[in-house]
Amino acid sequence: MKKNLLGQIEALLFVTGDDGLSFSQLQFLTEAGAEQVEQALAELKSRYDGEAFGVTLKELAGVYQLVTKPEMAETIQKLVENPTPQSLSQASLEVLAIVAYKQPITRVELEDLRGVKSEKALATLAAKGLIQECGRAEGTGRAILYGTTDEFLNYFGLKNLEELPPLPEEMAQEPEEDTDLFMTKFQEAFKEEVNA
Amino acid sequence: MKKNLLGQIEALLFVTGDDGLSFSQLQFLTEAGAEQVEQALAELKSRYDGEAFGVTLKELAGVYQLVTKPEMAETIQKLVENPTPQSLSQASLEVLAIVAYKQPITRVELEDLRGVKSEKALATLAAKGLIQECGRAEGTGRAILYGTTDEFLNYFGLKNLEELPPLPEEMAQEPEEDTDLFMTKFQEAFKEEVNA
Amino acid sequence: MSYEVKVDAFEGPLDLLLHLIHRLEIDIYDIPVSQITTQYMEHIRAMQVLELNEASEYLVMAATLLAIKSKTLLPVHEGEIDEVDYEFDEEDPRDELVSRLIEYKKYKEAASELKKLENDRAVLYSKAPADLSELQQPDTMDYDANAYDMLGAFQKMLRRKQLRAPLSTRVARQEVSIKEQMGSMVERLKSFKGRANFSELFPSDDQAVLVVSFLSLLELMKRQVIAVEQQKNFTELSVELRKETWQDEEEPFGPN
Repeated sequence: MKKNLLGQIEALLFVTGDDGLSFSQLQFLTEAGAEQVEQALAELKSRYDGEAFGVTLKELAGVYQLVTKPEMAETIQKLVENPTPQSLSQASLEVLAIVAYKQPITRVELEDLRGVKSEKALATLAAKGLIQECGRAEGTGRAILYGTTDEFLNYFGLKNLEELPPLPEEMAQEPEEDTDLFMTKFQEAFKEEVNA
Repeated sequence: MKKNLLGQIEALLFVTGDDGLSFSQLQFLTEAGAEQVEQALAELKSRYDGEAFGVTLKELAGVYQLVTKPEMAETIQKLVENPTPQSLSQASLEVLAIVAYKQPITRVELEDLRGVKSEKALATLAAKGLIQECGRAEGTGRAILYGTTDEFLNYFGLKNLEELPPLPEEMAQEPEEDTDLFMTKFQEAFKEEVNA
Repeated sequence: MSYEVKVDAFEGPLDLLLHLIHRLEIDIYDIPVSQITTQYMEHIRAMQVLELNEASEYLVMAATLLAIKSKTLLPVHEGEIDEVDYEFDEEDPRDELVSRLIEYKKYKEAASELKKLENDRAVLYSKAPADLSELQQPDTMDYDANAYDMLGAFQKMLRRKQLRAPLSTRVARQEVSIKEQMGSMVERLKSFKGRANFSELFPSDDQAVLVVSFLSLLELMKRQVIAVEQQKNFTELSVELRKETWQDEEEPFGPN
C-alpha cells in the first residue's frame, strides 16, 4: 500500500467534514487503486475502534465521513446550545416512511394511504431538506412526485436507500386468496362443465 | 487517567474544527483535571506523529485545534483544485442561501451567521450575476446590502422568490427574535420609567 | 364507559382504528364491525369537542364504518341455486378497509424503525468542512445546483451554528459590571456629541451585555446624568447627556 494512504484519507475526510467524499473521489484524490483505498478504509475503521479514539468512519448517503462516536455524545452535547436533539414528529416520520418506501409518490396517493391530509407535513419535510419534488406524474393532473434526498439518508445514518429496514411483512396470507383460488377452480370446473 | 479522555478530547477538537478549544474549555467539557488534560494532549500529539495519521494537534494562541499535517498539503491542494460538487460548492451555496433567505443583508451580518469571512464568496457570486448590491443599510456605516438577481431565479428555475422552498419553522425564527422581544420589553420599561 | 382520549395520540382515523383493534384484541382480518363502530364513534365524539382539524377525515371514516356495518347486518341472502355465482362474487364489505389498515400499519411500523435510526444518528456529530477559500481560485461555481442544494447548504450552516453558539457566548460573556458600563455609556454618548438613539447605545448582541447596559442606563437616568425622550409614540427613544461627569462614590444599587 502507498506509504501514508491512511493519513491522506484521514486528512481528506477531516477537511471535508460533513460533506464527506465518495469512494471514487477518495481514489482520485489519493491517486491510489480501488483495492488499496478499500483496504485503507477498513484499516482506518478498525483503528478508530480503539477506545482512545473519539471519531469513527461512517458511510452516509454514498460518501465517507468522519463522525464522533456515539459514546462521545454526552461530552459533545455540552457544546450544543439545545442538548435535546431535534426529532421529527410522528406525522413527519409517517409521511417520510411512506415517501421513502413508495417513492416517487404523489400527495394524493400518500394521503390515501394515511387517511389524513398531509400537506403540512410534506412542506415541513421539504423545508428540512429531507424530501424533494422529483418530477411530475403522467396524466392530466401532472401531480408533483415526491422522493427522499441525500439529506434523508444522512439524517437517518443510511448509506443508500437499500439500507432502509425492510418493510414489515404482511401479517398473514390474505384470506381472499383462498376464495380466489376457489373461484378459479370453480370457474374452470364450470367452463369444463359448459364445454362438455 | 479517565478511561477515554483521549477520545473525548479528540471528539471535541474534531467537532469544533477551525474554532478549536482552549485548555480551560477542554478541562470544563471533559470534567478532567488540568494534569490529566495536559497528559492527554501530549499523548494525542505523539499518537498523531505516527505516519498513518493525517491530522495533528496544534496550539495557537492558547487554542488547541486539529489540523491536517503539512505533508498532506499536496493532497489537500488537489481537493481544492478539483471541486467535488458537494464540497467546494458548499461555501458559495451557503452564502447564496443566506442571501436568498435573508435579503437584503450586509456582509457583516452574513459573516456573523456563517462564522467565516465571506468576501471572496460574495465576489464570486456577484461575478456570476447571482447576487447584486441592492442598497445601503441605515446607520453610520451605510454598509452595502446584498440581494439575489433575476439570474438567480433563472439559475434555480424559480419564478419568483416566493417559490423558494420554505425554511423549517424552527429555523425561520431567528435567535435575534429574543433580542427583539427583549428590546421591546426594554422600551416598554423605559416608557414607564420616563412617564413615572 | 369513559375514555381518556389524547387527541394528539392519533395520526388520523386509520391510526385510531388500529389503536382500537389492538386494545380490543381483535383479529384485523375479522373485525367485529358493530363493536368497533361503537367504540370509534365514542372516540370521535370525545375528540370532536376539541375541534380537531382532521375532524372531517374522522367523520368520513365514521360514515364508512356505518356503511360497512349496515351491509353486514343485511340478512344473508339465501338465493336460489342459479344465484350461487353472485354470492361468491359478493365481497366481504370489510375487505377494502382491512387492506387499507394493513397497508397503513406497515408504514406506521416503518416509521417507528425510522425513529430508531434517527436516535442512533442523532448522537453522531460531524464537523464543518474546513474553509479552503484561501487556497481556492475565485471562479469555482460551475456545477449544477438546485434550490434544494441551497437549502441543504443553509441547513448545514445552521446545524454548525448550533454547535458554535455556546462557545462564542462563553467567550463574549466576560463580566461587564454596571459601573464599567455606565462609564462606557457616557463615553459613547460623548462620541455621539451628547445625543444618540436608544439602539445606538447597545452595540452588542449578547444578551448578558444588553442587560447590563440597560441597567446602567437606568442608573444614569436616576442620577440625571442622562435624559431619555421620545418625540412621538413608536418613534425611537433618544438619549441625551446632561452631565459630563457622574459621581463614582455613590453605590450603584444603594438606597438613595
